[in-house]
Amino acid sequence: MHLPDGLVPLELALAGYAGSALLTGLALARIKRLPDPRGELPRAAMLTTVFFAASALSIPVPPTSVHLMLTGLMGVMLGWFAVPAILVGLFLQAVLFGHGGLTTLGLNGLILCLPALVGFAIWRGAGARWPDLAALIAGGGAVLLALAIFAGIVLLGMPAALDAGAERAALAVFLLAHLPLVLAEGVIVVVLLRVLRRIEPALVPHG
Amino acid sequence: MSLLQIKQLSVGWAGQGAVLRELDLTIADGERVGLVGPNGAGKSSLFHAIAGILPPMAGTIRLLGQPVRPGAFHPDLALVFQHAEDQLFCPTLTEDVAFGARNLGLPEPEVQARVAQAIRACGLDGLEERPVHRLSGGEKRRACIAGALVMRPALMLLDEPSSALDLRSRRRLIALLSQMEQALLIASHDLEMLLELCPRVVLIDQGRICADGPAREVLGNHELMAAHGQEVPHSLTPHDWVSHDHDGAVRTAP
Amino acid sequence: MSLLQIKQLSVGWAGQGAVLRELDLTIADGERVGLVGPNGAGKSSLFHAIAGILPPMAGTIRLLGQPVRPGAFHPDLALVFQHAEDQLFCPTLTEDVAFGARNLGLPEPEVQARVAQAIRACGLDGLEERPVHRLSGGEKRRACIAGALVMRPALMLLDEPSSALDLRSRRRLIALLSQMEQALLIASHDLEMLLELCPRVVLIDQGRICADGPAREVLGNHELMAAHGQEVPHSLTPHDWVSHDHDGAVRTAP
Amino acid sequence: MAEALPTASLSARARLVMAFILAFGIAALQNLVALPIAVALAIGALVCAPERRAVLYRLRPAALLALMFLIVLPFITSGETLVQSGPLRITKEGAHASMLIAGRMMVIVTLVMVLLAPVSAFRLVGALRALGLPALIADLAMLTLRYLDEVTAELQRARVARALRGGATGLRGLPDHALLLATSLIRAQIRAERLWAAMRLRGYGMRHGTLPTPLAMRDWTAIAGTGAVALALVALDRSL
Repeated sequence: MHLPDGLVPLELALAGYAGSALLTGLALARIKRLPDPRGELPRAAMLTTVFFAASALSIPVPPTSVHLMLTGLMGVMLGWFAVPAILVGLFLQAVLFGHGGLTTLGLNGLILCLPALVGFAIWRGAGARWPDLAALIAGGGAVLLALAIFAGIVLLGMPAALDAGAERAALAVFLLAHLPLVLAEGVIVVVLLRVLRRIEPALVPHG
Repeated sequence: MSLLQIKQLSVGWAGQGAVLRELDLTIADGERVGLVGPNGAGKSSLFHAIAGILPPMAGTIRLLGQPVRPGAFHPDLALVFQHAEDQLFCPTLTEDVAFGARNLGLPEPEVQARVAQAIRACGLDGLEERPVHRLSGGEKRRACIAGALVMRPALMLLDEPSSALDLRSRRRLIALLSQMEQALLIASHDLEMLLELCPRVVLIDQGRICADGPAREVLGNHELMAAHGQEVPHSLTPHDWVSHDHDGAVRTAP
Repeated sequence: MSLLQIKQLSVGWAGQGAVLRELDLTIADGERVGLVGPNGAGKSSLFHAIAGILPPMAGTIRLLGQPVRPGAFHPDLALVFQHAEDQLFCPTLTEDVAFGARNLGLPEPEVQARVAQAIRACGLDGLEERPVHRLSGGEKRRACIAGALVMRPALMLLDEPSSALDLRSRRRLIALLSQMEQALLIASHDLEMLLELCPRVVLIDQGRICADGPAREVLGNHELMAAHGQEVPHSLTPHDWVSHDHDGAVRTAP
Repeated sequence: MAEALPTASLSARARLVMAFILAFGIAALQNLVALPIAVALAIGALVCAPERRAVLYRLRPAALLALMFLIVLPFITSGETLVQSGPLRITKEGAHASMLIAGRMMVIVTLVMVLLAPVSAFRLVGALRALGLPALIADLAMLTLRYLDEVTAELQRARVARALRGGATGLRGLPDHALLLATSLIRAQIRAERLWAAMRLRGYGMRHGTLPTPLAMRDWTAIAGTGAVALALVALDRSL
């Protein structure tokens, strides 16, 4: 679920870049405040590699198969590092595989980074008290939020003359098509965070 | 009826030509066979083909008389990977060992019994609740074997089981394997281990079987071994005392 | 002045008690020392302490007369880890080898000259632009050594350098190490290799030095080695021909 | 053949800047006047590119998407009827919008791929660093790229191991995928610790940012030329 090049008007693409730049600046500032930002880098990079590799492999969810997005989980495990990690992933996907686009890098960054940061906030706030619920929201909920932002941007960018009925139908189809992903991601993040909290709690702070 | 019967097997990875060429191999029930050869000789490809991971380009593979169907689940056959980490993915040792047994659809008491037995057989008692990534190298290796044993396979394929183990762990592994009743096909560069475990050794190079016979004869054949980039194991080299040059040549002291 | 001087060193990981206890060790310039002992004896901890990764609980470590400061960059000292993969973190061989030299702040022509020299010394010519993950196991190991050599360290610590190498790669590695002028401290279970490379061997167990002396004397001492879970290397065992029991005991044939 | 092309010797930095200029220039087109010229430009670039096979392969996802817009949009946009057949009605506005979107998409992706295909991902990240990308992000990208193939292979081997032990398929297999992912993350954490030790021992962070080598004359020329083309296209587009 990436916005391709050429779909949205230039102004919107530029606004996306501004938004992503702002988020990146904020994230870098927060990372610099960590006790040992440089020492955190290898960990963030290695986890990012796993997220990136895992989302490239498809997972069967009958009757279809999905590619995990893992944005909420990235927020939970990487914190503010999720923002640069996601942008790096998006850039590489755009130039290596033609998924997404260069002009829409900023918008795609917002679509994934905002849910990641929401996932981070939810886990930090509620992970210790209601871990499963927080994991479910950080998993499936983050996908829903990303879908919503994606749909919002597409509606903003589409030609004004779009038929209202068709628009609603397209939205419904879009949501339905992604329900398996929401389900898979919710289940996987809940199970995964349960396991990590049990055997390697250092990997999931705030849990 | 032989346990494993491979006939005229040719195998290759997509677009890279054949890795194994018209290979014949038969293994009897309970037999222990060592598989040696230089890196890239085709040992891993052979394992992948037998396990049904890599579909053959030609030829047949039969296990207990039934053809091995690529991609299907064959509980009669277990593959122990070279990197233990690649195959231990459950949170704790017990859960990991139980994984295969649960997938056989056995009743839970039977699963528990088999798990306890496999853990004991592999000398992992007391580590039941240990997260798998906290096990030592040797324990991980034995945990993989326990996870295979629990399915009661008729044939186990082991890929470099002794690599990266210290002497004590290696000893324990050899003792464990020597007690097993399953047929074993062991690919290894650890020729001393093969000499201890396997009465029969198969040498492959460039996708073909170059020798198949009693371990001492194959591994002790200087000419044959050298021709395929192998060294005869120390314990088969008659010598009283040796010293080594710095260039690595072995010289027998007077 | 000795190259490395360790006095009364005690080291431990947080909350797990001491792993090394009041250990003394001195290594002279250009000396090659083998370090043996069972897993968990403290070999890795000693390496980590010498390299300044693990701050000592007590005692001093001096390199070239200067104390080793934990966390600081000590270009005189290089550590080659057991996992080659995890220390080759740059895209290509050349870039990886150059990494340490660039961080020394050397002018670029000097960096280039050192890189070329290190790559040649390690027999990696022709692989300069190869992505590191495309190197073979033996090449990776030598690439790690090249990346260390480029900083011109006075002391190199090598952790299990021959593990997971096939015979040919192991031979090449031994030939390479035997030509180096640096002082080497080599932790390994590959006793035959230590016998070839190191005139002196240190045996540690349970965080203490149990023996320190000429390699043949330490490694050839059956009683001592057995007491610490080690086996005397085959080439130091006088025998004509041996056969093996299935329980793994070595029995000399009549 | 590749040597004969004027673009063959361009630096990765120049290629990146050119890719961004062209991408944004084309994205700014709003009419169907300048677009055909851009399409011709893209086709020409693709035909001349030595890596056209690889580029064509990477164009597939974008082509699929563009096709979808071409087929769907004309029918669901209200406006002046162009063609009508039963309940299906193609509008002028819809046809215009679909061609514009699909055209821009394909032109941008083609040009970007042609420009960047000869450069490895590592060099692209290096170029971004030279263009001012913060060191932390550049290092993160380098390390991620370095271990990506390996981690993917590990994950795939783990999946095979799961299948060989009869792992459930379909929905019931989902929790297993969580376990595989958890194991992978733990391995990543352990690897990161070793990696950090190795990086520090070889002086990571000791180097004070070396200045990137200045761009060559041909790089500047190419960038300026690209800028001029993009400006001309936009000007033509707006002139109507």
